[in-house]
Amino acid sequence: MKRVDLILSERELDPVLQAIDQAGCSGYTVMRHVTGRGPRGAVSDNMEFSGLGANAHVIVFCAPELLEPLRSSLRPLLSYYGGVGFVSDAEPL
Amino acid sequence: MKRVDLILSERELDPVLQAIDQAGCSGYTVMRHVTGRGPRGAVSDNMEFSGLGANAHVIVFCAPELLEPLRSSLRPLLSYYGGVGFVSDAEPL
Amino acid sequence: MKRVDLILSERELDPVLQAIDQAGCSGYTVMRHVTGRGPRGAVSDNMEFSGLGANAHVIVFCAPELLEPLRSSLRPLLSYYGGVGFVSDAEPL
Amino acid sequence: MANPPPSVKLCSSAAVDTSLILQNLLTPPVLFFFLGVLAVLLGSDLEIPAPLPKLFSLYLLLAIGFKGGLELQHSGVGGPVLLTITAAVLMSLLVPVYSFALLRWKLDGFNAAAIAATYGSISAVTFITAESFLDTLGLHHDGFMVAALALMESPAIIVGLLLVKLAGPARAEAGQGMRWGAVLKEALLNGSVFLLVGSLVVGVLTAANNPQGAEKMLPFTDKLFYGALSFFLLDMGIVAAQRLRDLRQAGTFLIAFSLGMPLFNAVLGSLIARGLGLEAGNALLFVVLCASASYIAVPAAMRMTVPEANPSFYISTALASPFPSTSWWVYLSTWPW
Amino acid sequence: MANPPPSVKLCSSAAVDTSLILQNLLTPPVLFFFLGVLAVLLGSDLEIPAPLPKLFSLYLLLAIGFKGGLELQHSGVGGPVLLTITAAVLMSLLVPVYSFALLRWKLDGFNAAAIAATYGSISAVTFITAESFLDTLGLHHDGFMVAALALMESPAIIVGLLLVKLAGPARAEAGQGMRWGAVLKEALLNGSVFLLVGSLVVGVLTAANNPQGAEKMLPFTDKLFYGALSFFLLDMGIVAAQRLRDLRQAGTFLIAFSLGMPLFNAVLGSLIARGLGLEAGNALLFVVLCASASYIAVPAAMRMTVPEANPSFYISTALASPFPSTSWWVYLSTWPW
Amino acid sequence: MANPPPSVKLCSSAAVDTSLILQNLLTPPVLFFFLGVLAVLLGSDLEIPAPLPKLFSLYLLLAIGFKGGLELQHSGVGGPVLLTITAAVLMSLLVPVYSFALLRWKLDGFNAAAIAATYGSISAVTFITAESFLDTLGLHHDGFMVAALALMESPAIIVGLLLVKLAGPARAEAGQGMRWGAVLKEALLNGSVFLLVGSLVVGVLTAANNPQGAEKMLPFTDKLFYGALSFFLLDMGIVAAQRLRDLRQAGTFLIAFSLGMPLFNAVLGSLIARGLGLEAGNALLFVVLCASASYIAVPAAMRMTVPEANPSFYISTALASPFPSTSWWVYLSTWPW
Ligand SMILES: Nc1ncnc2c1ncn2[C@@H]1O[C@H](COP(=O)(O)O)[C@@H](O)[C@H]1O
Ligand SMILES: Nc1ncnc2c1ncn2[C@@H]1O[C@H](COP(=O)(O)O)[C@@H](O)[C@H]1O
Ligand SMILES: Nc1ncnc2c1ncn2[C@@H]1O[C@H](COP(=O)(O)O)[C@@H](O)[C@H]1O
Ligand code: NA
Ligand code: NA
Ligand code: NA
Repeated sequence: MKRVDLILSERELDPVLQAIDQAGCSGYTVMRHVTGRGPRGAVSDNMEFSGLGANAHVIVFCAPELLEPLRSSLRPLLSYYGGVGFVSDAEPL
Repeated sequence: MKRVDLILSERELDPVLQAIDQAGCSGYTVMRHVTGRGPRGAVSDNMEFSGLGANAHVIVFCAPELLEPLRSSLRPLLSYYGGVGFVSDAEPL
Repeated sequence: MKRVDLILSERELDPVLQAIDQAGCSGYTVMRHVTGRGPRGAVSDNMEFSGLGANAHVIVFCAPELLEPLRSSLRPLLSYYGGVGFVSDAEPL
Repeated sequence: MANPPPSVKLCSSAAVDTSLILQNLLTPPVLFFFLGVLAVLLGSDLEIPAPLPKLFSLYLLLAIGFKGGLELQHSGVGGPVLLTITAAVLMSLLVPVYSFALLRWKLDGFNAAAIAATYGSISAVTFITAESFLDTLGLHHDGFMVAALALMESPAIIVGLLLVKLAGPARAEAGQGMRWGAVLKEALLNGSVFLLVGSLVVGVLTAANNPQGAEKMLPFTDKLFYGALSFFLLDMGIVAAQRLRDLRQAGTFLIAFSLGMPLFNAVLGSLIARGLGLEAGNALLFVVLCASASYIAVPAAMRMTVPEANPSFYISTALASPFPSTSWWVYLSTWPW
Repeated sequence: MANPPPSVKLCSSAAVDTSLILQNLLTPPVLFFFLGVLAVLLGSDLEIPAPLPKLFSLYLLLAIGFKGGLELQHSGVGGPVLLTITAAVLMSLLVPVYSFALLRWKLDGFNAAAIAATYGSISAVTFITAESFLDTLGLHHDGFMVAALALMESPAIIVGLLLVKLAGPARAEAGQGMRWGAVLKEALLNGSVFLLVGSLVVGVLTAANNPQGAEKMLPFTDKLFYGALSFFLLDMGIVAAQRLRDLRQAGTFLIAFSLGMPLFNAVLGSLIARGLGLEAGNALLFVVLCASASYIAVPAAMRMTVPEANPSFYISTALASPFPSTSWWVYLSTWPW
Repeated sequence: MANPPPSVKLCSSAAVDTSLILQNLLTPPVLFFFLGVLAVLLGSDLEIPAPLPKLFSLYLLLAIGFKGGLELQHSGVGGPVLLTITAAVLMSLLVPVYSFALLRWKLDGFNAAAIAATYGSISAVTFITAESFLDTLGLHHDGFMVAALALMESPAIIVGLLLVKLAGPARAEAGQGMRWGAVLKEALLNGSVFLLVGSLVVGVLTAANNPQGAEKMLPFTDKLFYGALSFFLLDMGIVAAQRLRDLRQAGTFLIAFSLGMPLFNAVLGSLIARGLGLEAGNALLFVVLCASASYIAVPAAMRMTVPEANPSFYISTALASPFPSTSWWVYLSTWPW
């Protein structure tokens, strides 16, 4: 199995979760109100009241063969709106 | 060292943390107010006010030999109440 | 690429993030309001109102050669104030 | 406590003026609820992030309990009080039984029991909205109705669990051991139940010993109440609309059940209220207690003790329950009591 | 609604007493704002953690909308009302156009359009602070100004997006398809805009049908307002000071813009207000609408629809906008209107 | 400001009626505190999730500071005011010194210093509860006592750190460099201290320049206060009960210390109050300042500057401090002052 970690703006969460569903993954986990810094600058939650949102951290455990469809739908989103995605190995407990 | 990621309902957090303690792990980390989707449907935090809770994400760094006791106490909980558990490799910084 | 997970008290977040910046990492992600248990006892968020804070979980994706500088600046902080750091492998999506 | 005459606007005669009723329904709490529904239907990103709704639900439970306690202390626990409370508790035991029988027709034992339990219990929010509606109408109602409210959650949870044990399918092994302790804990010590009952007791003690303290609580528990309720109902509207989809997916049987059962319970409740000789305001609240279903304490208890049941079934049917019961209630409120 | 005479303290004569103005500025909301700024400058760890500020921003939008709705229902939509609202909407269309033209001198199309849109829109918080300032001065102002406020967000967002489309650089492929639906959704259904407009409608409906319900909302929406505003401004002070660094990094051109443009818009706004024959209180609010820039609804919309722009530019310039506009406003408030 | 006669109920004579005292203690804030304790002891899942308690603690600090500032401006800084404040600050310097000496008997220097510092400082929540208790009794007290409260946190922190430096063990290398800057920052700019002092200043400025603005703050800072305090104490009850276990694990020495030291400080404080000639209400507040220990600002400062100490020690002893000091305080409040 593979573990995919995605970190991106909360504002783009909906299309990303849709892409995960469409790739055929059996599930995902979302942590919101995440902050950070990346190539496009720092993201804080101090403007959260404005609806601007902070980042979200999405974890997906999926079969290796689903990586390719995930990659092809997520990469354009991440490169247009910002955010990072990483893959590592994981085995069911 | 091994890294164990558990994602399950906040309502079952207490027995899970007890099981981790009893397996002899030196610690754990808990993130609450986590949402997601899995085989049993979507979990949101929009009913949090009701005490229903959302999911929790638990991380345990432990020695490989503790995996077996962890597995045997956690698997029944996860399969009865729902939730997922994954293991990967990690080295101390 | 490497993935570094740091878990430490929110109160020491600032120097840790500075160390990450100074090591030359391209970014980091922070989850606050995290609880847990470690060798120094349990950390809950029930005294958050006092400014005491809970834990923070920091994730850094970085090139392997940055591990050494990270390690040398973070280890003293973690051993003095408490907290854990682990490294695993990760590939960009 | 003086019993003000029911508003002429409302109960004047058989010539019920429906537009008048509609006007009475256009109160801020109801309007904000529908504003929340509209936000979801139109696709707005309006959101009241967790844990802010929890702040309001804790506040409402504390305030309703405290105010009920103050009034209970003043009214005492005379004959009609005990009788009414007993009838309410009996309904919370009875409703799940026949609901279960009906639900088993199409659902497995776990889901049937969980849904049945929510209908035995009550919706504190609907009760509160009805109370503030009565206030607008000038219809008197008593503090002991809050005691009835507080005492209906636990029995419904226990009956729900008994139904699983007695009439449900055999269960998997996992949690068998810790079951009964957990059940009673969920039934009696569930955070929402505990806060409601505890605030009631605090209210009684304060009214008895410290009238000045009671007075100083009022700006918080009383003056603010209506506005805070409106704010919370904005969130409830959002949640209810988001869960509507769940109800649709649950199929026509559950939709019919969630429309028909509250109506049936409302009619039964209004007959009992008449039998008990309750005055208009209390009778209407009794109808709400019988007809509404719990989406606060009971779902949390069921999630823990009947994990085999699908939460989206019992939550979405409970969220739908106010609508049919309200229509009956509004119809009733035009009676010459 | 009676029109109280403007406070003598303020508008007495040409002999403006600056110390008097300063004294009038030492109100709790303003002082708490600067307390927040000071906390950051001194390095205090004072923090109002998310989502608590959201609670206050939701509350303020709901309360300002509801109160505006009540007053709008009473004042009706007579000639000057429509005229003023139309002028405000026109300004929200016009301001972004000339702001964009100016900004393009130094910035790319994406950033220029995003900043331009925030200046077309308004800062609800500045508006609210101005209103409560007017109350302290005893200067009358009308509920329909809130309607103008509510109607200025959406057009500014749409113009901003049109500027990107028409005058901006060619865009990358990624999100091209879903663009226009998303734009209109952000412009009209953005959570903040929706709550403000919705509460306004709830206020109008309540005032028309349920005056008693309106009364019962007041302790929440009215009595609490000033204190809640002070609390929220404490957070705004913290945020503004934290973002000050962003503004400094943005360079002298943007700093000059964020000081000069609000001032220009304020002067233009005061001329229009005079042309429309608005009375003192309304005129001053009109100046705020023209001069301030949005840091609630519009940045959220821009983040979504113009991801190419740098949020720290449009947020920090918008946060700076109250200062120059306020100085003009304070100057104006000493006029013999 | 008139000085109302102490309630007859309370101070009538030597024939102290204990049931009367008990009745006076059955106030909503105290009852909700024990409701929270009970929730934990019975195993209820009642919870007030973070950051909601922070909302209430920020509110209480802001409100107590603001109200104190208003009163301070009215009362002025006359002789007795400065004398009382000076005595309070001296106590906050002295208490840690002899506490440290005593604690070193069984504890290492880090833990001894951290606990000593919390006892030099004060518990704002206990102070506030005492104030609202005095209001119920009709005992007058002055706004300058809040100034004393505000000025006791920083010195206690600094003495605590000095004790570590001078009398503690040699420290590890890690943070040595940044120490003194961090210490002063924690002592003077700790969020809670800053908000309390800042709100006090805002209150003074508002009372001096803007009485109308002060008036408009009152529904938020004054009317709501008692209810918000009750709500917050519900959470404090939960937290205190959860930390009780920590105290038990800390062993009999620390338990004895956390019961005996506040009592000793209370007795000392009441003697000083008598020496200063303080009237009943102020004297009782002075006792609270001396006897209570800080579980807001100081633990946060110690966590940062003395990480070698075990937080569960200084937090749990500080949480226990209100009980012995309260008993002395209640005893005192029956004196014929
Ligand atoms: N190297 C990194 N390690 C961990 N998180 C990162 C990294 N780079 C970016 N992020 C996260 O991704 C978010 C969006 O990044 P970006 O839009 O690329 O600046 C940041 O706010 C961080 O939370
Ligand atoms: N494949 C997956 N990847 C990541 N998280 C998952 C996955 N499957 C389930 N989860 C998480 O586990 C929770 C419980 O899953 P379940 O009860 O099995 O439906 C879900 O709400 C998700 O947060
Ligand atoms: N073995 C572990 N696995 C996961 N998290 C840990 C572990 N040990 C410590 N932690 C986290 O690190 C925090 C600080 O640990 P410490 O100060 O070493 O007691 C704890 O509160 C936990 O959140
Ligand atoms: Na019912
Ligand atoms: Na504008
Ligand atoms: Na003290």
